[in-house]
Amino acid sequence: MKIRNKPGGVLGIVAAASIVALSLSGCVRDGAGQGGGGSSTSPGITDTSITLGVTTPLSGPTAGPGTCTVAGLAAYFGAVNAAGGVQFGDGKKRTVDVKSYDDAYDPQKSLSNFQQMVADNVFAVTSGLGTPTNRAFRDAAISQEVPQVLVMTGDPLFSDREESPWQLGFVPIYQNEGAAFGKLLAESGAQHKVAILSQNDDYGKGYVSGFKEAIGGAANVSVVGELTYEATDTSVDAQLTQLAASGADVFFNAMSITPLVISSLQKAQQIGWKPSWFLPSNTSSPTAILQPGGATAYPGIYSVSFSKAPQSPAFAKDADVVKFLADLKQYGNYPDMPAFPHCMWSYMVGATLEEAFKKMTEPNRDSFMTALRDIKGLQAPLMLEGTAVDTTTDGQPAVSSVLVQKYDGRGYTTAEKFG
Amino acid sequence: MTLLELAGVTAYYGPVQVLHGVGLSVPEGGSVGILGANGAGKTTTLRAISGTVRTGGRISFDGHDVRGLRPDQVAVRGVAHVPEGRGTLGQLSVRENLLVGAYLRKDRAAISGDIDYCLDLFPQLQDRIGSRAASLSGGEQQMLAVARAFMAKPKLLLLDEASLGLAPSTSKAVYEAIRRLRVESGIAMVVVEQNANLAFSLVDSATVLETGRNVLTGSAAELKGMDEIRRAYLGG
Amino acid sequence: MGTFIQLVVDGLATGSIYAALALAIVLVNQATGLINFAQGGMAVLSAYIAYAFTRLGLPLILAILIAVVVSFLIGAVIERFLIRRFEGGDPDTAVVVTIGLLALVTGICAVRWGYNNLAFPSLFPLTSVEILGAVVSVRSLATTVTIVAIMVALQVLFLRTKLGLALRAVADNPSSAALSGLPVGRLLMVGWGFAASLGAIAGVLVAPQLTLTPGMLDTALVYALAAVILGGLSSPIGCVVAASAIGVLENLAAVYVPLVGHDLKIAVPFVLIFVILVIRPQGLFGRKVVVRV
Amino acid sequence: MRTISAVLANRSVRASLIAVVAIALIVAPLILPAFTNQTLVRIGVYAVAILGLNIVMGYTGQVNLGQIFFVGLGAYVAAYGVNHDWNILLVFVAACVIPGIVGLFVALAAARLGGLAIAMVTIALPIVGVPLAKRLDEFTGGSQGTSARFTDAPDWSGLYNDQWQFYIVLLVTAAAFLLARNLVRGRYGRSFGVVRENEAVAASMGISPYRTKVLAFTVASIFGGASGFLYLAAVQYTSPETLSFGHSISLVAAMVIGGAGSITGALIGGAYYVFVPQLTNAIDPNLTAISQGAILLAVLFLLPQGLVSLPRVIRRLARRRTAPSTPSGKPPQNSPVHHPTTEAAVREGLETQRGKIDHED
Repeated sequence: MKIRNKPGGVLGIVAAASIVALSLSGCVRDGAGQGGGGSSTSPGITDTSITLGVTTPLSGPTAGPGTCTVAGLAAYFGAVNAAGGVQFGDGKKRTVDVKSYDDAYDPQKSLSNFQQMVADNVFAVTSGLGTPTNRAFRDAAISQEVPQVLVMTGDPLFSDREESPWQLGFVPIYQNEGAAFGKLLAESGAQHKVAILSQNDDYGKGYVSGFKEAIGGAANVSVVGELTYEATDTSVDAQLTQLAASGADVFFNAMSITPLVISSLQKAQQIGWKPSWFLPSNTSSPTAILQPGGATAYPGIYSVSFSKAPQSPAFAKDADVVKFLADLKQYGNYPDMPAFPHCMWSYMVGATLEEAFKKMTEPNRDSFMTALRDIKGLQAPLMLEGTAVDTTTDGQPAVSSVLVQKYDGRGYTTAEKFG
Repeated sequence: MTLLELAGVTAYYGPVQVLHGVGLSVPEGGSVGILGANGAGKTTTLRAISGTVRTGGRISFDGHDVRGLRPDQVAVRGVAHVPEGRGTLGQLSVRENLLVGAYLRKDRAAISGDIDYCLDLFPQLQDRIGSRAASLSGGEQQMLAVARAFMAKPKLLLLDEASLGLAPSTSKAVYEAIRRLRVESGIAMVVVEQNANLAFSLVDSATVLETGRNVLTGSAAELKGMDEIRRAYLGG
Repeated sequence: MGTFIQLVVDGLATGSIYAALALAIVLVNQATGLINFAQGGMAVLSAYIAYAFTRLGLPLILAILIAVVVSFLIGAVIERFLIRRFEGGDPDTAVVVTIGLLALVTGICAVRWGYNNLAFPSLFPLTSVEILGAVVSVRSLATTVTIVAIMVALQVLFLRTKLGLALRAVADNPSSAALSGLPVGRLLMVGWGFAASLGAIAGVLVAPQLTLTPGMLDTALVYALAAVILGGLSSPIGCVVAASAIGVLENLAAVYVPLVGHDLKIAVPFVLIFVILVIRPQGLFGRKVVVRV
Repeated sequence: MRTISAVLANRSVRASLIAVVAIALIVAPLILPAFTNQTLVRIGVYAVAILGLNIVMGYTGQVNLGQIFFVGLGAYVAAYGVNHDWNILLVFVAACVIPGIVGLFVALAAARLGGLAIAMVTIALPIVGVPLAKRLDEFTGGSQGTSARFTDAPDWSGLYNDQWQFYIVLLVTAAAFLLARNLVRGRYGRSFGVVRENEAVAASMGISPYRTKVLAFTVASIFGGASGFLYLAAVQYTSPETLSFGHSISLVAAMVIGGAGSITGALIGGAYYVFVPQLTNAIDPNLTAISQGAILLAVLFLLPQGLVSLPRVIRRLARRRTAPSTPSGKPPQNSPVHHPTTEAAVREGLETQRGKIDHED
């Protein structure tokens, strides 16, 4: 290829300049777009509508759960809007618009999307999936005083009010899930040898640290093997072979990749290792994972959850589930049975936001944050009995209570004790 | 009977016109040389015949208009082009190169006999029959290129600068073999050659090109006798 | 010892996934001289096509056969109407075109079938057998056997048939091959068609294990490329051996070399490539090649 | 068109044009909306990375699929420096030099290999870099990444953050482009070109292909590091995702689309890298993969030599329309554009025979 011809020089500069010119959309700086607080009206809210933004992976390897984070939210507010909108605390009725942006799990793009949202006059950013992508614009959100709330990351930083005044996580921090199972195990009284496999990122680390903390004082539980895998791996057979050799009777598998969970369930029984399993809330779907994995071969599959599983026959006729699936199809542009819990979670995010909207007395972000941090005991649709949204505790995300459940061959039942 | 006839042939590289109306006539079994300085359009004339350059004018071969055909379609009609730079298939072995040469032939049984003939013609290739073409010396590659063209059993062979980059003794040997090939097979040839001495050893007649036009055409004997030809091409 | 053998067997099974894709890459490279980054994406599309036909109620084997045929056509069409424009041009541009193709094909799969993991039925049962004290699933075993069979078939195609010779000649030097009467354009289409068909087989072989998603083969592509380079671009046998070696060695290194561990085991094939290429630039089995990439 | 070019060729016109562009660049951020500034800042970040890539790939012809590794490394080094309160100049120098040294070592080994092998070694950088960044969490913050704020506008400047960042990026980007321009137009630039075309010829001219490749690769790594510094200046956060392999591929695509072997092409490539995701988000955020693929293919199909060749193509079309027809009438019709052999032959006729050289090696 020959591009070293001279003409590039001058015309090239013209071309480069024209790029700049293209960007000059004629707008003159008016100082808006920076800062959103104050007692006046914030950007993104009018007397009839409010605009929410979601930056989340809609392409690439994490697009599966990513699309769910938009679909559930869009489904919830689609239904709400169809019924006329939300009655806000200031007495006005508004419809809720959801704008989504693809960040492909790239932090640089999520920051770019955030900046675009500010330019697009988005009232608040919500529901987006991913720790690095949410972290990438956390500082910018704080300095511009734009709410970044109910995001899908178990990173505790987002629920620390001192550090993150404009943030709030939604899902239980990973530690909570790990700890819930650890506690159950420690209280069982019997001797247990535990093998641990975890995803090599904050997801896996969170689960493991919560679990280890919970079994810290227990003399009856010992960890006999601990390995990691990469989220991009095509196989974890080698890890399972290695862990099987440890002779553990409990397998704590902090894994977020659906096909890998299925193949681990298959692989372990093939090599004759049949421990009790722990699986995280987002990879424990009875139909999508446990049945194809042949989970009934194991003495017990434990998981934690706070949401009803639409796939589970136990909830097939549940009113919440029926409405959720209908909304998802009609307003969320998501006709399939969701394979990722993020669809349910973002639906609950919608309910939590609606609650905050009802409580906010002024149409600005300060009032919204105050209202959002004042929700207690909200039983959002799809939530399991015994769990609730509680945004009043510093250091905890909107949902912090989880229930340990045991697989019964069809769905899950709440497990009071191990075994 | 005329095998190949070019009349008013033009050719272009992109927007640049290289040939401005070249004519050429090759009788069946005849051998015609194209002489000329660098950039005169010799190679382009061969490319015009084999269809590897955009052309205008008239090119007829064996009674058919072949201008505008793709190179493989021209080859099907019986033209084999030994291009400048030899065009051997470097990753393929010598034998495979020869088999590719015979790609169009249906007479499978005769192919191995012709390979033997080629190896007889160019004994150096005998030992290298399994080697990759890229590993051959320049002279061996040139021999392989000619042999591959012969394997197609063409009616016309286009030979472009077969002596380029070769030691004098090697190029002499190559031309020696080509002459034998011509005598024994009766294939017609168009020969482009910088070294006019070598060219005249192989051709019956020749044309001289200058900036894409014929400036002189005649029999080998006539041309050899002309002063300007001597001075320009024969080093005397 | 039991663990060791099991790790080797596991590695071979994983290696067979890489090998399946690597063979398609070798085929396209042998036939067109290009490295096709979209090979994995096209294989996924083929698997989705087979999936769609099984959903229509067709028997699995028939659905796969249809997918193989359709893929051939898709490959040929892509060559004719997209890649053809970049043949013989700057090789970097051609590679970037395949990158764009990968994005496009992945996007098409995502739009049509979504990002959910779809369960793809397996041709082979999910039972397992014991070999030398190691447990190996029949599925992995059958996959490996199929891949070896394809490998042999490819080797025969390239080295023993006139078509294979013509494909290689065109990849080597298209303009020169045309002078011998080879219909270059048609052969390039056939080459891409074959590679796409082979990709279809690779796709349906690994889809039951990886479950069908648009990005199913993204990671495998990197390993497959590594295997192709390591084995030598011109050798189907070489790349299958290399893929298996990569699968086994990364397992062993992860378990027995504490410094490596499971997180850095992906470095193993690359270190291997580096060492081997410094010693033997043409790869394990390849003949010395200069590639148009 | 031609007359405009002629005017532009005039030295004083040229100088004043450059002055106008320079002034425009300095004044622009003061009046542009924040988001536009932020976009231009990101363009600068990636233009520098692509510029480096262009030197090793476009100019020297060595496939490099690992450029993002050096961007990530530069960003990590910068973050480490900022969080340890190093002087900002020291941070910048370290962010360039450390990737440069790593690049040098990689190149010393990799430049011995040819063609695809070198590509494979460079693929390994981001592939291994991601888990390595996670493991070295003492320095990198592990998978949660690390934040480093050092580009908030100081109070005395009276500027908004985006304006301040714009000037930082403008300064470094302009310096990088001037350096690169001088490099490729000078002695080394010629060596790059010769090595790209034919290593044997280079050797016969007394140019060591090995040393030239190592130089080009090292320079590319330094530019990558500088780009990483700018990345941190613009994003103020970095994590293992920054250096993922997919982004490296996107950089290569952006380079080719901008125009390989062209300084201006690198800038256009940077703009492409930043604008296209924004554009596809605006089209439909659920169809980004499909639309990005389609845009890439469409651009290359129309302009195989990249966007930088657009003015040239327009001029050629204009000339073709106005030029008097050739003596023998229109150029004849047997010019199958899609016919590879013909195209190859044409190219061989006019240009150095790169393809042939490859085959003969």
